[in-house]
Amino acid sequence: MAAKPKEFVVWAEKYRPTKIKDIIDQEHVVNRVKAFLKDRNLPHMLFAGPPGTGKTTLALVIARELYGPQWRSNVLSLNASDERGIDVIRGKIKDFARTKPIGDVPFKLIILDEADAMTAEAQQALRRTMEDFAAITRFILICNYSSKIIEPIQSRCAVFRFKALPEKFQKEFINRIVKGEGLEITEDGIKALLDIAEGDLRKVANLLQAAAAMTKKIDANIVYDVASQAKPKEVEEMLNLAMKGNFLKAREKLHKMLLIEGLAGQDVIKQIYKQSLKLDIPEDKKVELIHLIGEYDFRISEGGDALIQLTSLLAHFALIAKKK
Amino acid sequence: MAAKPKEFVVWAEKYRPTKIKDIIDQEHVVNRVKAFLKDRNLPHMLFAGPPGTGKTTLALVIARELYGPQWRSNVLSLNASDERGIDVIRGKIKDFARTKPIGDVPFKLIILDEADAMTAEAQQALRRTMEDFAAITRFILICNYSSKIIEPIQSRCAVFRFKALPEKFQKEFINRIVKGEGLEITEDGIKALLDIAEGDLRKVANLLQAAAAMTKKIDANIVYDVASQAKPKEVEEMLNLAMKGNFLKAREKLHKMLLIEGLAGQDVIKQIYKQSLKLDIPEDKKVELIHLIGEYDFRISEGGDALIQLTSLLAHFALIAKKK
Amino acid sequence: MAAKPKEFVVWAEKYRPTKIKDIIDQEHVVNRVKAFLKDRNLPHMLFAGPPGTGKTTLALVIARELYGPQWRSNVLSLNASDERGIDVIRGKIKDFARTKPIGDVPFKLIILDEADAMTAEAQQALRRTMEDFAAITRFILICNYSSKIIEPIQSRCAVFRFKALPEKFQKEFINRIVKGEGLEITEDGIKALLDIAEGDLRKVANLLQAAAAMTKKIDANIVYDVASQAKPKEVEEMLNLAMKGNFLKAREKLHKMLLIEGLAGQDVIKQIYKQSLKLDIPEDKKVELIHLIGEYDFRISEGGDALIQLTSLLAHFALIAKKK
Amino acid sequence: MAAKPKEFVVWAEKYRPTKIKDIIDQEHVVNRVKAFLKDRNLPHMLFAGPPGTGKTTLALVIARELYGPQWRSNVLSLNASDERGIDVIRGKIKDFARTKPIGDVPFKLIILDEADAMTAEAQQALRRTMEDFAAITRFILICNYSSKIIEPIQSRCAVFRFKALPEKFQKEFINRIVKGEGLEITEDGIKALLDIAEGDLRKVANLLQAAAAMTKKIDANIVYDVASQAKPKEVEEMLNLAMKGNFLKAREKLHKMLLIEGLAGQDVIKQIYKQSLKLDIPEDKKVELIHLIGEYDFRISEGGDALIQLTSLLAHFALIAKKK
Amino acid sequence: MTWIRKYAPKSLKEYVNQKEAVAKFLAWIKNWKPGKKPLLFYGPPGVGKTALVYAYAHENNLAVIELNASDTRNYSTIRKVIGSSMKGATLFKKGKIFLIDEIDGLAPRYDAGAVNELLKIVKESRYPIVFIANDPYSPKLRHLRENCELVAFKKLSVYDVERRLKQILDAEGIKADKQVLRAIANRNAGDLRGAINDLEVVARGKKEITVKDLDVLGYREREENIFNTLKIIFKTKSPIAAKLSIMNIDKDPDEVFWWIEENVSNEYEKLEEIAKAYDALSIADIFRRRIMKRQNWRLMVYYTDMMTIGVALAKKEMYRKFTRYKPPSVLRTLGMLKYTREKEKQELKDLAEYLRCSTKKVKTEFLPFLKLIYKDRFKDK
Repeated sequence: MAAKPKEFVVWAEKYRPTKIKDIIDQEHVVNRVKAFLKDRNLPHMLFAGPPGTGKTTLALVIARELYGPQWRSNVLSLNASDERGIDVIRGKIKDFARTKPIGDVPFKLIILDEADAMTAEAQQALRRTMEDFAAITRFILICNYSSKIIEPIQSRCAVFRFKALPEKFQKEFINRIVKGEGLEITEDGIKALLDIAEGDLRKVANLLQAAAAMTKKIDANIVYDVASQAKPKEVEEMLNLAMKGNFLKAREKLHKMLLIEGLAGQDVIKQIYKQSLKLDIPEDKKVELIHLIGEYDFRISEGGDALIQLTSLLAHFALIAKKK
Repeated sequence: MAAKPKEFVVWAEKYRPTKIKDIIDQEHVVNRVKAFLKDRNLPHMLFAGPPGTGKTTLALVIARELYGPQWRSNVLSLNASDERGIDVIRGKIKDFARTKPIGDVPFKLIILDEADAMTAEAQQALRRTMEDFAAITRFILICNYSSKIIEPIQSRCAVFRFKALPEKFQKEFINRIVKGEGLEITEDGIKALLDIAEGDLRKVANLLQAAAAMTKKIDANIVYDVASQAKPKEVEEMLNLAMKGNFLKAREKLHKMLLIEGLAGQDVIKQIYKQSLKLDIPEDKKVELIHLIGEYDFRISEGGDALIQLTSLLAHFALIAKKK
Repeated sequence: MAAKPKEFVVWAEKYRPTKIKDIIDQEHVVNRVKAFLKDRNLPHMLFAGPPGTGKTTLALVIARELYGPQWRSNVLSLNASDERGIDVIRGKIKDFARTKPIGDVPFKLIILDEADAMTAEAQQALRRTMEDFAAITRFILICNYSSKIIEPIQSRCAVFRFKALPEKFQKEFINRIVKGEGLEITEDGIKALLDIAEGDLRKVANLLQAAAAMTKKIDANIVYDVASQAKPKEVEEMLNLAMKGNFLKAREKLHKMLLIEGLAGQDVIKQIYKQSLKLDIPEDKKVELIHLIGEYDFRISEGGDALIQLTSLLAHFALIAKKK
Repeated sequence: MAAKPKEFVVWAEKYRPTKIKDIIDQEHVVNRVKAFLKDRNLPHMLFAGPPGTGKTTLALVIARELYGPQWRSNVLSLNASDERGIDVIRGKIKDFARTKPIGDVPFKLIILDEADAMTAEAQQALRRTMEDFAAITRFILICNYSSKIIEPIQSRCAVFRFKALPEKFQKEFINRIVKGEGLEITEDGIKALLDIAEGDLRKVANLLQAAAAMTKKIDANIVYDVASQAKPKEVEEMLNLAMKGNFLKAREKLHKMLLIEGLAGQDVIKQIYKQSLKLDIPEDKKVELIHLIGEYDFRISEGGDALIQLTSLLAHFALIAKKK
Repeated sequence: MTWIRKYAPKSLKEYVNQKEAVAKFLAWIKNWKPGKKPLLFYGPPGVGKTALVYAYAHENNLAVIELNASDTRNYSTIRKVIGSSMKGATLFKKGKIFLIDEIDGLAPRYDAGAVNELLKIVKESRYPIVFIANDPYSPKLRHLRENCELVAFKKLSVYDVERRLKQILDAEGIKADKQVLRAIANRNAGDLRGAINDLEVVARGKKEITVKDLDVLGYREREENIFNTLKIIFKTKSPIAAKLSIMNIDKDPDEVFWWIEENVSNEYEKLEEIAKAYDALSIADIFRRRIMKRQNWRLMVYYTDMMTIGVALAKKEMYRKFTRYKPPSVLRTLGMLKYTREKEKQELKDLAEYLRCSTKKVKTEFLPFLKLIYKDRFKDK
């Protein structure tokens, strides 16, 4: 038998901070957490915010800071890819909470990722579980939108809001990986990453890893390719063609994107949306266009034929441009 | 081992009235119930009305007033987070209904919350139990709309309709908590509470508690923040910008709400809906707006891209304002 | 009992290449794959691209090249749109991975077709399964749009993008079958095939087989007939009638297509779309028409009655043509 | 409705051929089928074509020719438009396929009528079912539109296209009934039948039977008379009322059709569409009407309540008629 | 003891109306012998289906062995309860009657195999069996239905109900206004049990009751409410007023919707206004469907706003007239047809089988002709 195949390391894990001082941004949150850690007493906590802004990271950091090296035996971490029928959760939590915490912290920690993916019913049951085990456990619930967590849970938690990361910190993170992996990246490559990741550091790491699998020299083209996203430049050109009345040429470009490059209609329309904001046309026309984009975005998401629908959208662009 | 962590008290429970004289509003219902209590004789009852109007509270008050301190042994209370499938109705509930009451009241009480969430099948299984053990057990069924309860059950109950609470009473409740907890609250803070809670006292209590965890001085900003809701003022400004033709500024505001503050698209559109009724435009255009907002709300909840859809909605507002 | 019934041979299978050198086009993909095969070590792979461009074919070729004649016992091939439910998938994979690979390759191969048909949840579970069995299996995931695959999976895979085949190669494939089966085909027959198949070789093979069941001499008419597609010429005539204001005649043609020939509304509107691009009318009217087509395509895809909706579309065509 | 089917004799059933030599026309289809029958080996088959062209008849004939007198125990006949839900279909097929075929044909036969009424999803499941039971069953799928059958099924079937019957053969069928029932028919009576039936033999039989219920001597007048009596005149009357501005009466008629007679909304709107084409109003108003019908058809197909949507449509009709 | 128990009929003399059903039942039970088809009683709630069996049993000293929806009814429990008591004789009674109540309340998952087991028992039973259902055309009852003789129970007349209420009050020694009893009877629309329950709520422990005592039922409030709501919607031009008009109403929005629909053309006179109001209703309806289909309750506000604000703002000017608002004819018709509908469906299915096509095709392609060919059979249409 041949050698064991190489282990595959996911960069999003590899570059995840493990100490509280390494956490990027989110100062207002981190400061409150530090205060709790000093007391060695935590309330239940609810971390809410966009993806890739460090919520899970902070939760794991808290675990490490609280329990030190044996943190794993004091922490139960569940996420959406685990079974989360409430029965399972309850069973696991029960089993986990039954044994005493190891070390001097009087409670164990349960981290529940993507809590807003749970149905309201499951959350109701979770609330009950939180109460039943309140004396010996603390929960950190992680979600994108706290408004999707039922109130009885919210009112039992200290709520922390994570904000999208400013570009400055995203670039910092990109550079950390680029150096760590011995890559090269162009300015527009960075821009492309920021454009697609929209403040999500996990996405940044994933995209970089996928791009690096193709080449060590990363530029915008490769980033858009591995992300399977429409290239801003091509979309811009297409829109300009349509606006200048060269509808047929515009349509050809569209055909290419959809049929030859195989992009998904939804990804193309997202880029159209972004580009149309930047178009050099009178404000009122822009308004009309954007109004339309919403309509077409919906049609495509409902299953309309992407080619016909996007062509129709281009037709609108042409029409609106012509109307004086 | 360190000290046992402090017990966590939920205000919605702490401030729930326990005596019939403390019940806020719902005079027409309370008077009838008082009459029943005086006789120590209840019919089966069906409480219908919007959430947070005191239905469950009244049911529990009845239990206390009837049985005094040992009320728990004469009352079975099940709500949506309990199993209420047909097997429970045939098992647990029937068993409880069958045994004799303890003490001097000749019947026991079964409270079924959110009875309209029970399947028609489960309701079917309930009807004969209600009738056969009526001599020793009374039911209080709680629901939003009595019409969701199958007819044969309705014809076995006295139906009571709860009304949405007038602001006056909600404010009274807020003040009770504010005083009880030694908080301060501004006028606009109260308004914000009323705006979000929409007449639901439980929500009021939960929100206040969450806000108080941040600061003892509560104002509108904090309330909207803890509720993770769009601020009416900001949304109003955004809409006005759009209606006055400054679409780009409006869009910037939207971006901020969605991307920086991390609000859910659905929460933003909810506030847009509320504001739109107050906009200074001809009344008959408002119908058009409501239709539009509903359409976009639907699109977003169907998975449409929140940013694109809401921008498109703003564009629509701009267009409507311009026509004319 | 009589003899075992004769096997029905599907040409799409019969003419599927089995060796890597026979694969048509997709050079950039094939070259990377060859490199992996030389090392006898594969990463997980994600094949993305339009239907009928050779993704499944390449996956099977890889299987054969890796394991030789006993490839079947080392390869598990699942179709996500059959085996809905990740539990089923997981179960099968577990059973399959439990036994050691036969031969000298240290891992087994799992081919998962139509992976983008899986819900995000199922994909999450799949991700975990991929991790759990990483040491002893490799996955090839096949999909149309890689953007519909969740990122955590994408970042674990080498992504390969398949492009739609240029006409040249499609014709090559047509000829291969035509010769192999002793058929005759006219020039316009080939054109019709290309028109309908849109770069999908599987469709080409299926269409040819169906046509050959009718006659050995294949022309455009037969191709459109067996494909149950609207004939470009008829649609063109119908549109011209409508544009000339002869709405009733146009409607008659439509009736014929839908009721007598039994064409589906979506197929007719697709042909209308194609033809309207070629209409000899001013650009701005064309744009208007296409806009309308988008609207009606959506309605039909949502379940609108084809006859009613298409008649309404024709009526609009007539109106637009009349407007000067 | 009032009676059990046994009490009816329906000629369309009575004159349905039971032997392959009696099948009228469809020569190209019948010849291929004969070849299969001689081999006693069938592929899966897909019969596509307009109503009343003998698809179901041929399927039943095949069953009889294959299995002889015990055909019923070897054939399962399902109608997809009634047996919604693939689970039901699957269940029945499973039960049916479990037992061995009786006689010497090594497989059983499943006839699935109106297969195009199944959703794409259900068809996917059907495909799998076809595979699972391939060794011991053959399927004959019957549909109007083969393009509504997903490709994976089509490519597993031998596809047979049925065409509307030429006049010659329709006349043959008419004569067969005329003789069988001892009727007389004039030349123009036959012509009238052909005119109305449009190649649909089922309609021919129904028309004849209804005419014969009036008199044994059938001429054109009677045929047209019967046809117009059988045609739902209510829609026409309803439209006339609406166009005359008598909205309330029109609404009443609508209620009667939908509520009392239980007609489907989609069928009624189709009738409205047909009738409105015949209305004696200016062309541009007609276009407006058709446009409206398209809009409301769409709403109904979205799941709108037929009653409310059609009432709204009538209100608009009344309004348009009034506007001069 | 609750009044509904206390005043359950002990004999056929005390039993209210249902003359046809009673006659059928008597004819059946008096000639009953093993193998005879069992009866299936059906009809709306509170009209005396169960009561008839008990009244007869009481009068004739029979034991009633009952299973209802509050019991688990899978095949093994059925076998246990019915099967075992089928063998033994009773000690104190002359005989037995089996009563399987609420048979339409069978829960497929929990009551597995019920119908088959019951059919078996029907064949071997030494005692008469009566089944009871509100809706006998529930598809799960098809086989049972085909093996039973159906007995229809009708809604009771207001007069019937009123008379029975009077008897009860007399027995309790309570005086009452005539209007009170009329009101209670009306409110319960043919449901005697509901009426007796209401009466007990109102009258228990009193010496005399008047119309004012009805407040406790929320009776007047409920009826006035909807008319007020309609008045606001049709008269106001203020969106807020229209929106708030349904806040405290005791009907769910779907019902309110049809009330509004019914009265649009009752209030508005201009076609423009009617069309506009229907536009709003049509859109409201689309929202309603989306709510149901996707369980997306967020859309509730748009649904209710469109039907209130949308209809309110459809008018140009307020009509200064008194309109007598009517209850929705749609709901009334649907209520009336509920049972016959299912029956027709079944007949359609049978025809479809014979004609080898779908029920839809039977309806569109055959029925119009069948109606011409077999005129007598379809006379009732």
